Amino acid sequence: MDFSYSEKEEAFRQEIRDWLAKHTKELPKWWFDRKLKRPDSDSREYHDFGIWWHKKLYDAGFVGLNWPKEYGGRGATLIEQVVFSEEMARAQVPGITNTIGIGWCGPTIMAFGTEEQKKRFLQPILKADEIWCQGFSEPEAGSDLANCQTKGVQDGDYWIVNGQKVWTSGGHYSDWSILLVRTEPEAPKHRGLTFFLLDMHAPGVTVRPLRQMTGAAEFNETFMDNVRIHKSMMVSERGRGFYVAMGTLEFERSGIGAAIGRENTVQDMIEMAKEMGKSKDPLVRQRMAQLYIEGNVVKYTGLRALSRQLHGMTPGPESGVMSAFGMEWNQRAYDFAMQIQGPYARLMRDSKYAIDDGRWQHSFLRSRGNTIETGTSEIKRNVIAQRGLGLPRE
Amino acid sequence: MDFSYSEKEEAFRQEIRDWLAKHTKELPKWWFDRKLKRPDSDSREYHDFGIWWHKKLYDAGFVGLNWPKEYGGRGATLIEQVVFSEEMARAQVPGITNTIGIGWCGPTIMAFGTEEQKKRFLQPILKADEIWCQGFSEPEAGSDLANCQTKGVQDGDYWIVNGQKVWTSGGHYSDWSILLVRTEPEAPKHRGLTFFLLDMHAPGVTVRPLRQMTGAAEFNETFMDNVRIHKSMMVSERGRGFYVAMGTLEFERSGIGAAIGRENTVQDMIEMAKEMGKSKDPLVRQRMAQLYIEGNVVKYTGLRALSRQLHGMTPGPESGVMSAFGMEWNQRAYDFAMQIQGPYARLMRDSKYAIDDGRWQHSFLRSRGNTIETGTSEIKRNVIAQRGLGLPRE
Amino acid sequence: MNFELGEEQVMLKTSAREFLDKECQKKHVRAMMDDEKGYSPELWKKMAGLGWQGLAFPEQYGGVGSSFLDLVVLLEEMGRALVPGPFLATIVHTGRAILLAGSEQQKKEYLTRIANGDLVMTLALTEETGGIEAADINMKAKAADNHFIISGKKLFVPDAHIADSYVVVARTKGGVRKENGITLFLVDAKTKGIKVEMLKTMTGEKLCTVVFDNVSVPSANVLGTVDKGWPVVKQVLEEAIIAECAWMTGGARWVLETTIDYAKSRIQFGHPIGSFQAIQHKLANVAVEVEGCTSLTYYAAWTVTENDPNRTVAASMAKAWVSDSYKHATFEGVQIHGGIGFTWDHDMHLYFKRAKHGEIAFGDGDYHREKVAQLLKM
Amino acid sequence: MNFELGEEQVMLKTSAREFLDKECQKKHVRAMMDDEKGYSPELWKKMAGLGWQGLAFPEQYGGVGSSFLDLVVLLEEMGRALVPGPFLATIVHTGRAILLAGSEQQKKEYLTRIANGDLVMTLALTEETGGIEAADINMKAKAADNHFIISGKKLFVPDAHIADSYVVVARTKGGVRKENGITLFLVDAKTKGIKVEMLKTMTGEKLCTVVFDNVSVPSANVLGTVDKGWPVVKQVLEEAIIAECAWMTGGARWVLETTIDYAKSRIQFGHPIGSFQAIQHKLANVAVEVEGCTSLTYYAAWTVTENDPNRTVAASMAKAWVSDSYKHATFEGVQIHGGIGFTWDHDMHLYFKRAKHGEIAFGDGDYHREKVAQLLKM
Repeated sequence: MDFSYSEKEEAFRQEIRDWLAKHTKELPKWWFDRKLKRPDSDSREYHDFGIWWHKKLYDAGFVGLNWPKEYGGRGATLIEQVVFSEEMARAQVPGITNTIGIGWCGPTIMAFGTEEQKKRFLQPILKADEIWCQGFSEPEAGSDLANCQTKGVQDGDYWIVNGQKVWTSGGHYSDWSILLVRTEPEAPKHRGLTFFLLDMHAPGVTVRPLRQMTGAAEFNETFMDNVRIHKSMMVSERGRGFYVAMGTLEFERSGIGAAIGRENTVQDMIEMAKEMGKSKDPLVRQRMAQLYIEGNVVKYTGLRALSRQLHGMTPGPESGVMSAFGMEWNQRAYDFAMQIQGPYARLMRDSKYAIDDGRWQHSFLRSRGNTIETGTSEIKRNVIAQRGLGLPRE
Repeated sequence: MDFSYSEKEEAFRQEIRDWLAKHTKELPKWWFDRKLKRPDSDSREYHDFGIWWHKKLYDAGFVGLNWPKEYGGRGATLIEQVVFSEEMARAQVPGITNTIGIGWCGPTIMAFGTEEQKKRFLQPILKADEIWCQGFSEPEAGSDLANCQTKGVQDGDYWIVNGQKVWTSGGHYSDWSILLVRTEPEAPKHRGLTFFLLDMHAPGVTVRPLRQMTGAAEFNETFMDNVRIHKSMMVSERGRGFYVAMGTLEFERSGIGAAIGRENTVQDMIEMAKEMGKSKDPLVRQRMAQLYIEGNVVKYTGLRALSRQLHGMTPGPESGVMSAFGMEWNQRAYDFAMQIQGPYARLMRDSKYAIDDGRWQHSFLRSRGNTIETGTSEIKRNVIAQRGLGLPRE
Repeated sequence: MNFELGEEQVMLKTSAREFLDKECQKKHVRAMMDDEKGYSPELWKKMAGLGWQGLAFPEQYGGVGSSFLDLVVLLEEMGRALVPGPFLATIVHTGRAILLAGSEQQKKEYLTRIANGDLVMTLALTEETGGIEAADINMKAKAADNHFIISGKKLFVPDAHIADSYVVVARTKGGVRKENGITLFLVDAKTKGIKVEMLKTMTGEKLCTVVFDNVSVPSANVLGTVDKGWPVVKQVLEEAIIAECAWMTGGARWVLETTIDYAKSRIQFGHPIGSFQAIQHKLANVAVEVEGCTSLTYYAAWTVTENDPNRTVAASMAKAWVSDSYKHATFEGVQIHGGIGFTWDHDMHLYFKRAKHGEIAFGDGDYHREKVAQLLKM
Repeated sequence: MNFELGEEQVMLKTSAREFLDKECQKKHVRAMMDDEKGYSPELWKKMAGLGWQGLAFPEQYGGVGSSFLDLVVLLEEMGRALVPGPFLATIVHTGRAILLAGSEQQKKEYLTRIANGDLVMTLALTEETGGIEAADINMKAKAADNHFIISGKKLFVPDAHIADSYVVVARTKGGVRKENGITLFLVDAKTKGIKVEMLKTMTGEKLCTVVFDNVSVPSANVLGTVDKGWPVVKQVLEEAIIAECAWMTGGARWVLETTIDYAKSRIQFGHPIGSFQAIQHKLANVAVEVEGCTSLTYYAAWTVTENDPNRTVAASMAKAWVSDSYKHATFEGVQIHGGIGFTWDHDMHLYFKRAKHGEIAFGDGDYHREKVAQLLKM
C-alpha cells in the first residue's frame, strides 16, 4: 500500500502544471470569481466556451487520456488519469466537454463497433467536432431500461424508427446519439432491443427542450418520426442492444475529478460561511467538517477501487457504493450552503443581495437531479446489495 | 378541536392526585433517586415490588381503567385513561404490572373467549393474582408469525402440544400464557393455527431464561414436551388462531403514558448533562431539544389517534406510524445519553464512577430490543405503507 | 378534549379546498410567479367575499370572529394550494399586530378595511442581518414634535411593492437591553421618502427592500406604546411562525398525497413502484413527519387561541419540526417521482421551493431548537 | 501509487486471521470478560512468538522493523477477533511513545522486553475530566534532587492492574499555555504509593483508576525532555487514534459480513430476509460506511508511516468516520438479526459494546469533527 506517486507520474503532473500555468489565464474572469455573472448552463455561449477550452486541452494532448493511442487517445495509466484530474480540480479549471461522447459513446464504439464505425466516429468525438448525446431513457423506461418502447422496423438497408426519448442531455447541441430501439417485439423484453448510432440532424428527429426545476433546459426530449437509420449504424447484433447499453453504463468515470471537486466546494463554502459570519457557529463547523470527511471517504474509496482495477481485480462493492453516496453528498452540501445563507438563500441569480449571484441556489436545485439521472439511488443500492454484497434477488 | 379537559375529567385527575399524594411516599427511595442502586429488572425482588404496587393501584380502582365494569374494570373513557397516564407519568411512579395480561390476554378473552373463560381468568388478571405471558414467537417465526411450528394433536378432550416458544416476556414468573399452536398441518399456513390458554405450571412446560445483551434475562424460552391442554382452554375455533393473535396484537396501549415518560427522560437527561458540564454545548442543546420535540410529536399524534377512536373513526396512519417512531426515539435518546457521558459511558452498574449507577448504560442496551420485540421497525413500516397509506403489496 | 376538527372547521376546510381547486389552480400560481404584482386582486376580493381576510378578527371590526385555530385550518388549505399573494403579510404579520396593540380607532380603521379586502399590508421587520431578535432591529426613528422621522433599510419585506400600508418596526431608543426602545409605526406606503425595490426569489414570491429616507410619520400612527413595541413583535412572531407552519403543513400533505398516488400508478419492472419496500418505507417516514406537522401545528394554534403559557415553546417546536419535515417530504417527493419530478412542468418543484422558503422564514430548525433548549432551561 | 495491500501485508493478514480463528475464539473472549486479569499470558507469549508485539519496532530493539501501516493491518485482524488484553496499551499507547521520545537506553530496555512479550505497559493519561487536551492534565510531578514526586489520580487507564510499568503524563510546570510544562515518566507499577482499582466496564475490557500518593520516580525515568512532553503525547494520540480506528474497522467488517451471511440464510415469509429491499438498502449503507472506514484508516496509517503533514487531519477524519460507522453497523447488525441478535449468546453484542467503547475512546465523532474544522481554518 503506497499513496505516493512515481517519478514518471510526477513528470506528467509537471507537464500539466506547466500547461495550466500558461493557459489558465486565458479563461474568462467569471470562471474564477464567484461574485461575477456566468452564462446560463444551457446557453449557446456556455456551450461554445466549453468547446473552445476543450480544443485547447485536445491540442495539449489531454483529451481521451484513457483511450488507446491507436484511436487517438493518450493511452495513459489510471494513475495518470488521477494525476490529471487532481491537477485540473486543484487549478479549478473547466474539464473537457463532449463528456458523453468521450466517456460513453466512444468506448462503446471501440468495444462493440465495426472498423468503419471506429474510423468514422472516434476522431471527431475526441476533438469535439461532433457532440454526442445518449438516447436510452423513455417516459415508461426510467429505471427500467428494458421497457424501451421506441420501435424500429427494417426496410431494406434501413431501419425506420419511431418513438420518444427523454432526458437527452444536451440534445439541442448534439450531432449524434447512441440509441436503444425495440426491433424484435416478439422477443423477451431484454432480448428485443438493438443499439444504433443516430444522426441527430436526420429528417424526422425533433428535439424539444425539457425544462428542469432550475429553470434551465440542459436536457431534451427527442422525438423520432419515421427516422431512417442505415444498417451500418447498428452496433453489435440485433437483439443485443440491452446488453450493449449495460456495457455502456459501466464506462463510468473514475470519479476522482469529482472527489477533488468536492474539496473545492467545501473550501468555497467555508469562504461563504466566513462572509456570512457563520464560520464560528459550532453547528456549521460540525456539518462542514462532516462534508469534508465524506468527500475524503469518496475520494480514497474511489482510489481503492482504481487500485483494484489497476491490479486486474474486479472492483469490490466499494466502487458502486460510492456513486450513490457521492451524488447524495452534493445534495447535502448544497442544502447546507442554503442554510448558511439564512434569509438570503431565497434570492436568485440577478437579484440584488443574492449571494455569489445565486450559484448556490442553482446548485441546490440542480443537485436534486443527481440521484435520478444516472440511475436512481434506490437502483444503485439494489445493485450494491445484489452484485456487491451478494444478497439474493427476491 | 380542543386540547382542554372537562370538569368530570379534571375531577378524576384530582382523585388520582390525591391518591398519589398519599401513597407515593410509600415507594422505596431507590425508585426516585437515580443515584441509588435498584434491584435487577429480572429479579424476584423487582417482580414482587411490582405486584405490591399493582395491588395498591387495584385497591384504589386504577387497574383495568379501560375494561368494562362487568369484568371488574372501571369503564373509563379514553380521555380518563389519558388523564391517568399523565398523572402517573408526571408523578414518576411505577405503572401497573401484569401488563401483558391486562393489555393483551384479558381483552382477547373478553373478545373471543367463552363465558367460562371470562369467569375463570379475568378477575385474577386484574388483581395480578395470576401473571400472564405471551407465547407467539418461535425461532423460525419471528416477524412471520404464521410460520408457527409448535404442534398440537387432539387426544380426546385434550390437545397434546409439543414445541418451543421464544421471547416469552417474564415467563419465569408467569402462571398462564396465551399460545399459538399448529393444529391443522394440512391447511394453508394462516389457517392452520389454534389459540390456547396454557397453564405455565402444567407438566411438560419448561421455562429457560433467555439472557439478553443487557446481561439480564427478562425473557424466556418455553419448551413444551407433550403438554396436555384441555379443550376448554381453546379460544375461538380450531384454525382461527392466527386471526385471534392478530386481534390480540391490535390491543395496543394508547402509548400516552410512554409519551409523557419521554418528557421525564428528557428532563433526567438535562439534569445529567448539567452534572456532566455539557448543558451549554450547542450540539448537546440541539439534540436534546430535538428529542423533546420528537417526544411531543409522538404525544400529540397519539392523542389525535385517540380522538379519532373516540369519535368512532378508524385510526389513520398516525397511530401505527408512531409506534415505530417512538421505539426508535428510545434508541436515539439513550445513545445520546451515552455520548453526553463521554468516557464515563463505558462504566457499568456497580462500578465506581458509573453515572447514576449505570442506569443509562442499561437503557442504552435494552433499547435495542425495542425495535424488534413488538414487531420490527421494518414490519411496522410495511404496515404503515400498506394499511395506512394504501400502497400496494408486491 | 378533542383533537379532531370540529364540524365548522371541517366545513371551512372543505369549502376552502373546493374554492381553491377552482380559483387557484397551478396555472394561476405559475402565472403569478412572473407577474409584476404577484397576486390577483380579483381573487383577493373573492376571498374577502368569503370572509377569509376577516376570519379571525372580531365582528366589530368587520371580521367573522373565528379563532386563530380556525384561521390555521384555512391557512393549511391555502398553503396546499400555494395561494400567491399578501395573505399572511396582511392578515397575520400586520393584522394580528394591529389587533394586539392598536387603539380602538386604529383597529376600526385598518382591520375593517383588511376584512373587506380593501387594504393590503405588510410588516417591515428584518434588516440586513436577516435576524428576528430585538438586537437585529437597528432602523432609527427619531421623535420630533407630533411626528417621528424614520431612516434606514428593511430587507426581505414580503409584498411591500403592493402594500398600501406598512407596520414598521424601528428603534426609538438605544441602550444595552435591546428589547427596550422598539416602537411600531403604521406607515402609509405612499409617504414621501420611501423607496421599494423588488428582489428576485426562488419561489417567485415577492420580497422587497424598503428604504426609508427621512420618512415623517405622525405620532398618531404609533401602534401601541412608544419604546414598548418588542413584546408585541414577539407575540406576532409566534403567531406568524404558527401560521407559516400551517401553510407549510398544507403543502407537505399535498406532497405526501401526490407522491403516494404516483407511487401507486407508476409501473417499473412490471410493478407499481409503491409496492417496492424502499419506496414504502420512504413514504412511511414522510407520513410520520407530516402527521407530526399537523399535530404540533394544531397544538401550537390551540395555545394561541387559549393564550396558553406554552405558546412560545409550542411555536418553536412546531417550526423546528415543520421546517425539516416539509423539506424532507419534497426531497423524497422529487426522488420518488424520478425524472418527471425534476421538471419545470411538474408541480412538485413549486412545493420543493416553497418548502425551502418556509424553512428559512422566521428561523430555521436549528434556530428554533436552540429556542426550545432555552425554554427547557438548559 | 497502490491502495491495495502488498503481498507481505496480505500474508500477515491471512496468517493473523488463521491464528486468531484458532487461538482467540469467542469462548476465549467471553471468558476474559469475567477474568481477573482480562487476558491470557499464554496467548500473549504466542503472539510475541509470531513477532506481533515487536512488529513495528526497529530490529535493533528486538522488533521486526515493519511499518506502522503493517501494524494497522494486524490491528484490524485483532479488532475483528476482539483479542482481549493489553496489546494497544503496550504496543501503541506506550511502546510508540518510548520509540518516539525514549533515550537509546530506554528503548533498548523497554522495547526489547515488549517485543519479547515480557513486558506489559500502559499509558496513564486521562483524569477525571476524561479529556485528552493538555488542559486536562492536572496531575502534579514535583522535581526534587534526582527524582520527581508524583501525586494525583488517573482514570480510565486500560490494563493498569496487569501492567508492569506505566508511562505517566504529569504536569511539572504551571502556566497559561497548558501545552507547556508536561512531562512523561516511566514508572514501575510496583513503586510505593501506587494504588490501582478496577472499574467495571460494559465490554469487560479492563479500565482502572490509578492513584499516585507521593510516588517517587528517579529523574532517569523521564521519557523525553522535562516540560516538553506534550508534543510526544500529541503524536502518540494520533497513532493511538489510528490504531483504534484499525481495531474498530476490523470489528465493523465482521459485523457487516456476519450480517450479510445471516440475511442470506434467515428465511421469513418464505424468502431469505436479505432479498427484502429494506434489508438490502440497510446493508448497502453499512457497506458504504465500512468501506469508508478502511479507506480513511489506511490513508491515515500511511500518513504516519510517511510522516506526512496531513497526519493530524487524517487521524481526526478517520476517527470521526469510524466512530459513527462502527456503531451504526452494530445497530443495524442487531436489528437485522432480530431477536437472536439481542441475546447474550449471540456474538453481535460483543461488537455492539466494543463499538460504543471505541466511539468514546480518544474523542467521539463530534470532537474530531471540530478538530477537522479547526484544521480547515474555519
